[in-house]
Amino acid sequence: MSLDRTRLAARIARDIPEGAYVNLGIGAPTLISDYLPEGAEIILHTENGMLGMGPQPRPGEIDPDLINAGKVPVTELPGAAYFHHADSFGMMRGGHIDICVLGAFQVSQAGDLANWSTGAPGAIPAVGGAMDLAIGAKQVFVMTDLLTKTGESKLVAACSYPLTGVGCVTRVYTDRAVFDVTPDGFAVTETFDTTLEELTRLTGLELVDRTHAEPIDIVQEAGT
Amino acid sequence: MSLDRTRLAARIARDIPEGAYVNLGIGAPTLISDYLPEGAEIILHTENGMLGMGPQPRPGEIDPDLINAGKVPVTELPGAAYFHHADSFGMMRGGHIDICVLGAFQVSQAGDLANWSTGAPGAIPAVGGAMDLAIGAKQVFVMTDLLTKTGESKLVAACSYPLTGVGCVTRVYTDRAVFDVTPDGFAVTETFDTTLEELTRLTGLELVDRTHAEPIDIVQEAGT
Amino acid sequence: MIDKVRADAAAAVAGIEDGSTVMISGFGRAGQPVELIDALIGLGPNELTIVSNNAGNGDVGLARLLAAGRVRKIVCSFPRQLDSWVFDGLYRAGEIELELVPQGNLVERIRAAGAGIGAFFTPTGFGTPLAEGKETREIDGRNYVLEYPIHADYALIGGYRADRLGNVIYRKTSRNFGPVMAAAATTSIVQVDEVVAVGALDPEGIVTPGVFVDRVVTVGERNWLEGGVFVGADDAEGNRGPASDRTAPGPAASARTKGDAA
Amino acid sequence: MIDKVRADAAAAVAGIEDGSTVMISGFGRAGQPVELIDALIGLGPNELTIVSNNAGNGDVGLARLLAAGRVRKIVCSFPRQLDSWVFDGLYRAGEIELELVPQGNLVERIRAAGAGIGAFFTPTGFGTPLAEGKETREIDGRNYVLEYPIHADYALIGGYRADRLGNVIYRKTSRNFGPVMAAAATTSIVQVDEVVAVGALDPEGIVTPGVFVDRVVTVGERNWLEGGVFVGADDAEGNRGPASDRTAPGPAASARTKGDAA
Repeated sequence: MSLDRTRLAARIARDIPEGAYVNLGIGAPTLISDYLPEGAEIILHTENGMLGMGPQPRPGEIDPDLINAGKVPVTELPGAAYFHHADSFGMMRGGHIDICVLGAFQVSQAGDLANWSTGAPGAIPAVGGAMDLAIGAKQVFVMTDLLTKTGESKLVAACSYPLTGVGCVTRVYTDRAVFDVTPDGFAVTETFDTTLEELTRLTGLELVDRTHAEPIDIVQEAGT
Repeated sequence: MSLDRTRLAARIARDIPEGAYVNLGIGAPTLISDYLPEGAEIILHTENGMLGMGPQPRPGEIDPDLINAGKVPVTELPGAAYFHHADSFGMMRGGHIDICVLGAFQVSQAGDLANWSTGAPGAIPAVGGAMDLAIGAKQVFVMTDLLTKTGESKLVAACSYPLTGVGCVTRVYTDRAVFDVTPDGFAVTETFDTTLEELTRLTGLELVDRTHAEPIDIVQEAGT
Repeated sequence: MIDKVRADAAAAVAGIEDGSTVMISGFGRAGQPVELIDALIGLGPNELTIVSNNAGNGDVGLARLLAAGRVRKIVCSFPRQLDSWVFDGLYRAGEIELELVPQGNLVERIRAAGAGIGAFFTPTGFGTPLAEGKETREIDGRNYVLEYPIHADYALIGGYRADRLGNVIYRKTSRNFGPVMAAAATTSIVQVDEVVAVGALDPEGIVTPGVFVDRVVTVGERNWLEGGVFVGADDAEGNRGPASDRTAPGPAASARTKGDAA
Repeated sequence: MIDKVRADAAAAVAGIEDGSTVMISGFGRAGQPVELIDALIGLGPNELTIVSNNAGNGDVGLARLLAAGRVRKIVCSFPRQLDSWVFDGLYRAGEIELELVPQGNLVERIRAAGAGIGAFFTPTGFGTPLAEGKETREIDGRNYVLEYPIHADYALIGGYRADRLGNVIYRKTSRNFGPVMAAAATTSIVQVDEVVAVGALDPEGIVTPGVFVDRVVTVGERNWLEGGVFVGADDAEGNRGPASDRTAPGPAASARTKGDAA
């Protein structure tokens, strides 16, 4: 059975270690915060100037001065800190955020990410902090369906949509499987009620089979 | 009668308007703070991270965490603010300090300043924040004796000592006269018991006579 | 005596002219100086270039300035939002120019202006359409794009408290672009809930020192605060009480919805 | 649970190796992490590159590290001071390499390392011997020098208070290089007077957020504070009482002069 959004969020949450500084992108990735292990201290960064972001407030307790990058009201956990935008993006660009999780239109097998524009004529472009997150975080996780609504693979040989960042994606979590970006292309590490053959057919890509490999501690692997 | 150090400090203090943000360099320029007009609010910056610096504390009230750029204990006035070094030098480099007053080995008629090194072999070089102050402040005042101890003019056609900054000096206050740096070279605006002829002889430079001109509001003139 | 406090928002924005470049703080509605923007609309200059992270929300503040047709060009990172219908309409009609800048480059370019940096190499945007035509360079094995400072004639900033010297503090994530813009504009204008006595702000906690601020104006306390204490709101616009109450006009309702007033 | 607090200064500096680049905060004695430096001397690595504004004062802290012969090179802006006799001797004897950097370029290069900037054009130093051989460029009629980031393996930082998450505040002008260096080093180590509970530091006033900090150690309160209240000292080294008392050895005098102890 493929994973729905919430189960995918829960799956990603399992790979976020205690002590990590994490930025959860606008949209589906924000669901992940609901599944972080109970009691584990994981510190959420929001690029509009905060570390230690907490859950949404109840009505009546909303503080319009306290919002996340999606402009949704949030709360402050003990140990939180505020800072201005230049400091916040320095934190991102400087490689201090351990993990960010972003949505995607396309991810190439070289790790290129396209998630801000379809390049459609007449569309109003908006990029926000996506490019900074993509190139700044130590680990860039993508959370997405494997296929578009019209059945095309979001994992591609080369992105046709305008890029967000070059060679920046570490791992792609989809409803069908988890893919690591490797020098040999996408490596499948875990499947959800599908097979390598089906994934190969759906993506049209040569895939590396790592479904039986020992799990790799990815934060250790790529920490700088 | 030529001006001694304290009278020269008092003379410079007269040209610092209320509301100015001022950095007084290490050494003689720090004397100026004793002569700022009573009751006028002039905000002193120290490049090690403070605006609103007050006078030296009494013994017993020294706070080793609160020092000026010369590493001398100082105090905090109401309305003071602390910031880190990158912010402090951004403030200087970005042109936010209205006036700084520096010492000099030499000032050229193009406004070049040499005040950090005589270039003597074997001397230990140390530059500190001098280059940032020289190029950053809106107005750079130099406070110096006109002549070296061996009788040579510190006002020169071109500096022979290593430069601190290029074309950065606005005005030179000496024990003998006040000189503005102009496109036509040094203009004498005020003399202390001397004559233009004597100053010409002492400096060996062609000087512009502005001793009878209307005083110019220099902060207005060069404010950006 | 230094006194940067102006009598009202109109006095605070005086001098902004046709063609001025104006930075406007805020991320969405948080930290957006709505009262200063309203005063700018009242003042009337046209052909403005606006530098702001977004391109307006709903029909208030920056959106209202856009709707009034005063803006020739906007430099921002994220114009398209759920509630950016005013900008969307102008853009589709070809009535506004857009310079789209990745958010981190936007704020770093503003910071560079304030800090006297002539240009800087940033990794953000390399290999993307937003770096097209820009100088690039490989440094220590990484690729960078050269970006230049963004200066402004004026900055309109939403702060929390200030003193007459222009020292400013902010509340929570409304800090965002404020401190950076204050340093990048020739004239920086800050609206706050309250002006406090000199010395009342903790010198260790002042976020924007007065050296960066030219004018301060009090616009009164926001809905979600009472005497500086957080009392909460029922939506992100700062409204209080059941939604059904908010359409009722009258002084009481008006006072409660001031954050949403046009 | 995140706990960055280490048992003592020796545990805090563990891992610093021969050849490491180590940033040391402080401006003169203010903010200089003397206890961490002493622990580094005890640990024993050689051939260090030190990045710090000055090159040591008196015979303590950085000066003691230099005197111990552990430093191959120092990158700083102002080595020569009234009390820099240790450095002066080493320099004249050709036993230490000096890279002299204007102070604002030094701190901006450290900031660039922490903020992921590849290089930047600064006006400071243009036309001077300290820009010799460096790339220059005229931008908008002004001349600039291209400067590159300074990274470090470790940063040793003198803070005031911290929590176990690594959030740090500083006291007055001892803040100086600390927050900038914390972001520029792979491993940042902060000594503080006191570790406080998570939540005890005002989120609006945290100067170095924990994301930049790897290890924290308590070294006890300085002489001029009692229970966090300023009580004053009689000299800039933090000594209290008449100068004649300070030469007398013994536990009481020792406690009073800890800031000056070797």
